[in-house]
Amino acid sequence: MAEHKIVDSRVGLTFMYNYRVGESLDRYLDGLKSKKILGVMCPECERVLVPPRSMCGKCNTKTKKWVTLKPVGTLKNFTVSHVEIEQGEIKDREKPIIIGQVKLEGADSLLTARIEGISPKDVKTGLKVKAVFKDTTEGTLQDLDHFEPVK
Amino acid sequence: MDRKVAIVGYKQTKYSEQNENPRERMTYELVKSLFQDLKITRDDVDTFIISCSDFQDGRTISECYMIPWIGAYMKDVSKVDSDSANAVLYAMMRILSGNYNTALVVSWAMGGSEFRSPRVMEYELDPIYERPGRLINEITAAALQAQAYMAKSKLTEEQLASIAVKNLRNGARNSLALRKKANATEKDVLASRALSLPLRELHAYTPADGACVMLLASEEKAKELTKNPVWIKGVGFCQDTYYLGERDLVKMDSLQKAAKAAYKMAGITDPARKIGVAELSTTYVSQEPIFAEAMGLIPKNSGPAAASKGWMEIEGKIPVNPSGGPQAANPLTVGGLIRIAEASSQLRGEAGEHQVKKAPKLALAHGQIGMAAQHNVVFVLGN
Amino acid sequence: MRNVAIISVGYNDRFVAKRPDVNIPEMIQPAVANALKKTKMKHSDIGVVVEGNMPTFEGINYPHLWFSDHIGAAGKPVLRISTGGTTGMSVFHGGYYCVASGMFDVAMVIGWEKHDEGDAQVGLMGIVLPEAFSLFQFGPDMSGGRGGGMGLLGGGGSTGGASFQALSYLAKAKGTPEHIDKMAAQARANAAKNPYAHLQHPNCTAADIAKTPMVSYPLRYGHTCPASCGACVMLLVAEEKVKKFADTDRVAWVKAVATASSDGTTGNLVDGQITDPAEQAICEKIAAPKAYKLAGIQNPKKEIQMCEVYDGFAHQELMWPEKLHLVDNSCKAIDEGRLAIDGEMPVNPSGGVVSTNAIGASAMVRVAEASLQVMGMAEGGHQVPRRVKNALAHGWGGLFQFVTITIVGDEPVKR
Amino acid sequence: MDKKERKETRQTKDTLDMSLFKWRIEADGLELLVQGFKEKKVLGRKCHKCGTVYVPGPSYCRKCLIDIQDVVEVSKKGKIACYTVGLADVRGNPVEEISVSVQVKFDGSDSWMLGNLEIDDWKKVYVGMPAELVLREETNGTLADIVCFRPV
Repeated sequence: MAEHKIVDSRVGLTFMYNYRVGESLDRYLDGLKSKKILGVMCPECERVLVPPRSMCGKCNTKTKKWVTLKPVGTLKNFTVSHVEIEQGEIKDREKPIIIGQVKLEGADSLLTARIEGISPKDVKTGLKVKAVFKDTTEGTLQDLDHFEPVK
Repeated sequence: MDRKVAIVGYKQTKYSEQNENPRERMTYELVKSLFQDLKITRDDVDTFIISCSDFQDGRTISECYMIPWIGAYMKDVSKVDSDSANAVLYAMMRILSGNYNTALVVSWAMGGSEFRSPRVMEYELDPIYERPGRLINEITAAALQAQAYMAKSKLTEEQLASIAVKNLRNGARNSLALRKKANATEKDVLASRALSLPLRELHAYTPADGACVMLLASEEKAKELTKNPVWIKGVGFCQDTYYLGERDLVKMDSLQKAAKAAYKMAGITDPARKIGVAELSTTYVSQEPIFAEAMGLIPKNSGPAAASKGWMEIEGKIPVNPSGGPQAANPLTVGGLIRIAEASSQLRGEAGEHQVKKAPKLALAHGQIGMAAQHNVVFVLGN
Repeated sequence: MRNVAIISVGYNDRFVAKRPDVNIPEMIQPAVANALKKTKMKHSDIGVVVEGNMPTFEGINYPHLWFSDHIGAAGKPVLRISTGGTTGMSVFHGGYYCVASGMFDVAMVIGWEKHDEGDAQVGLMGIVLPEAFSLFQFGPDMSGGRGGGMGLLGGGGSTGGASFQALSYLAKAKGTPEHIDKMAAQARANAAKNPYAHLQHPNCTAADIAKTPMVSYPLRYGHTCPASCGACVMLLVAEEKVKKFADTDRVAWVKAVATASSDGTTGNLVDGQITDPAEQAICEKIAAPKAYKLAGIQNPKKEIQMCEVYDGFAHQELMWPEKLHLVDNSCKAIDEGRLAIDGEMPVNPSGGVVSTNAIGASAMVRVAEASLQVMGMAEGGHQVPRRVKNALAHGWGGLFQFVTITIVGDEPVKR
Repeated sequence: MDKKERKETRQTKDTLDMSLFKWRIEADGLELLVQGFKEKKVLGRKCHKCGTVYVPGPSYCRKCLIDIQDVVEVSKKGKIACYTVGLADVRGNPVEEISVSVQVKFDGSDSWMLGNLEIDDWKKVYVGMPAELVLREETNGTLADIVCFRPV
């Protein structure tokens, strides 16, 4: 086979993106700022969705009624995550974290959240958990810091 | 639909961490070698359907410079921006329409050498909630799915490891595979690096450089081109809601619907008995029993039995991923096409070392994208 | 082969530069609702959804995954197609084949772009980055003067490439840059009659365009397209289902679809460029003849009453009708007013891409506008006055190397 | 049409860092070209089947889809196939030094090559104008050997 000239090239250029969160998530973030978790109800199937969005795909209907959910729920599923992804590299975390799917009281969807206050060895589905907000909230997703077991 | 569509030929590269050639020549050599096998030229191809990804190639409109290299200069071309099983689907629909008699599906990705797949897959997340939330990624989504399945079916970690062992062993028999571990044990799997439990490194797919090409043809044309065409008997595809918290990760509505549609088209009512071999895009091995159940290949919650009784081994009653599957090599977007090629070679009895014993009459191939397989394509093939 | 009809077109809203009020799926959703509203169809009747955009422009890979709930795709088959500038029409062709193949009775096609979330200029550079930067390995003169190296790089950009094409075209057509001014003025004035168009300039004149700064001779700012936000949705149904679902007697029948690709015809820096960007044999010699054959059209100039061409740059609005065999010499034709809405071959009554460019939607909008003309439903004064029996839609993309064509008409092709 | 009042919603940011990609490209044509410059030649490849001459000349023919090896020298003279003139910067401000970019089709080649044209008045340029590639006095086999194109 003939030899071919192969060149490597790399470019130090970055594409920048600024995304609009849109009306539903904006309102959700307003809620987090005042330490409230808001959901929205589909008028047809009456599912309460959290995080909220403007359409229910099941019914292809605009969601309408906003509800403030109690910041307590049940852990339905979880994973103990030992790694995080940083610019595509899989890096070990200093300490594993528990990523859980929490069913809030009155909600029909599961909210993904970090679970703290319990060791990875002891965590089980069915655990009752409550939301813990940052002391100072700024209207970002990080305002809802984590969930922890209800004592 | 009064036409039938056949797979008349296909070629895969050897999968590697870095192919000896750049993507252009890698794919060019493959296309040429398929043409040579089938004794055709690029003029015999009515339409070219590409499957590649701008995010995997790191280029906007990443097929621009590839068009001449794949033989499509001055030809009819389109590109599917999804797993390559979708490209086969589109090529098939183009032939079914009667507008075309032959279609070449071409897919490539430099998953081993040019990009980092976990980063690329982060761009599949919505940029306003999951991405800034930094909790969900391809690994944690698959882990949540795995955990949900294990809780429901009582599949043990050892049984999960045994599925990984099976795939690594199968991979060792596949001459094109990248990761080969003929002597891997459950212990090795359980001792491998913890990603997001229950998932570990040896449960995961192996990013690779590679390409695959496949020629489809109408019934008449297929009979001209080959003695042993593989017929596309049925196909189905479906997409779930995006939101993980609203999906039943174990039941997998979208895969169930896709399989149902494929079986209906193929006229199959009892897939568990009829399907002789399955090649599934299981990016993590935990998906193997989940997918097999969703598609009705094994009974509900029978993952533990399947694992301990070896149902899905090459010699088992429903061999799954005799090629080793994505654990053996996964050049991302090429995945679905490889599964279809592998399933076809099983039907033709050309799979060599990893050929299943009982020559199957019907095979199933599957492609997927999205977190915890949100979007699924199912092919039923027969000879 | 099954005949396929377009029974409805939906836009989300007027195309605009910025939509800070909505996220991407929220922007697209009204287009889906608007398309459905004009039919007797329920959402559950849709068999398959085909979607596309330019993914690196918004930095979302496989965005259809995210939109599932907003575009009514959850629980449905979804196919995603993306081919650069031709994306919108490639998506439409995908929807067409979903129905023509017999696999589905109803297809919904979606093309969109939300340009305010990314940087299209940088995104476009992404086409040639690896090739352009590989030149550095061969030691070009980087002094920035008249050295050859930078000249090699300079030709790769989009406007640079378009300028080459424009001059090559003008030389062949014996036209002048003033012809491009005229064409751009007509487009912007037409856009003012289209309630959905982005850049609207009522009664725009060639002199207005000539006042805009020169970017790269012969192209001026006034010759180039804006970056728009918006979505286009169309509903395609099989012949047997037209009566059941269409809310109008006048549907647009898909008479032909065709496509062809060449090598990059500009910026092919590494492998040699052998194709003239203004030659476009892929259109003139391959795709257009194929489309006319499929549609049973012998004399396109007579049998086709209007066209919508993809004119990212205004000179292309002159060039493409020639390559499509619809006009002999567009420079002459524009001088004589023959390309106007009430002319003998109206070109882009909608205002075209040069007035509105949400890239992933743009080539689909061409089919949508051609269909609306056939259906007699073009709003706001851009309906062609004489009856449109057949209309042609066109798209181009890549490094001036892809072309897509769709012909729609008021009667199905007899097969 | 009236501009609608639109409520601003919050923003999130992300980037696509291109430096994470490690591309490899086969550049046989460029290699041949710069090697030719050492001897002050313009070298390309010719397809032995269809006769197409590529400059830069890759090792395959896109028309015939075959490997090609035949190296040919093409004339440095050719015709301007098209050109563009940089008169303004990206913001529309006039530039100090006007540059003329040309694509030249070398005599005996099928390829167009990009470069800058050295000319006193850009208005004199026309499509079809004969032009010639000017190399440095002392060439060393890099793209920097190219000085410019000049009208013949």
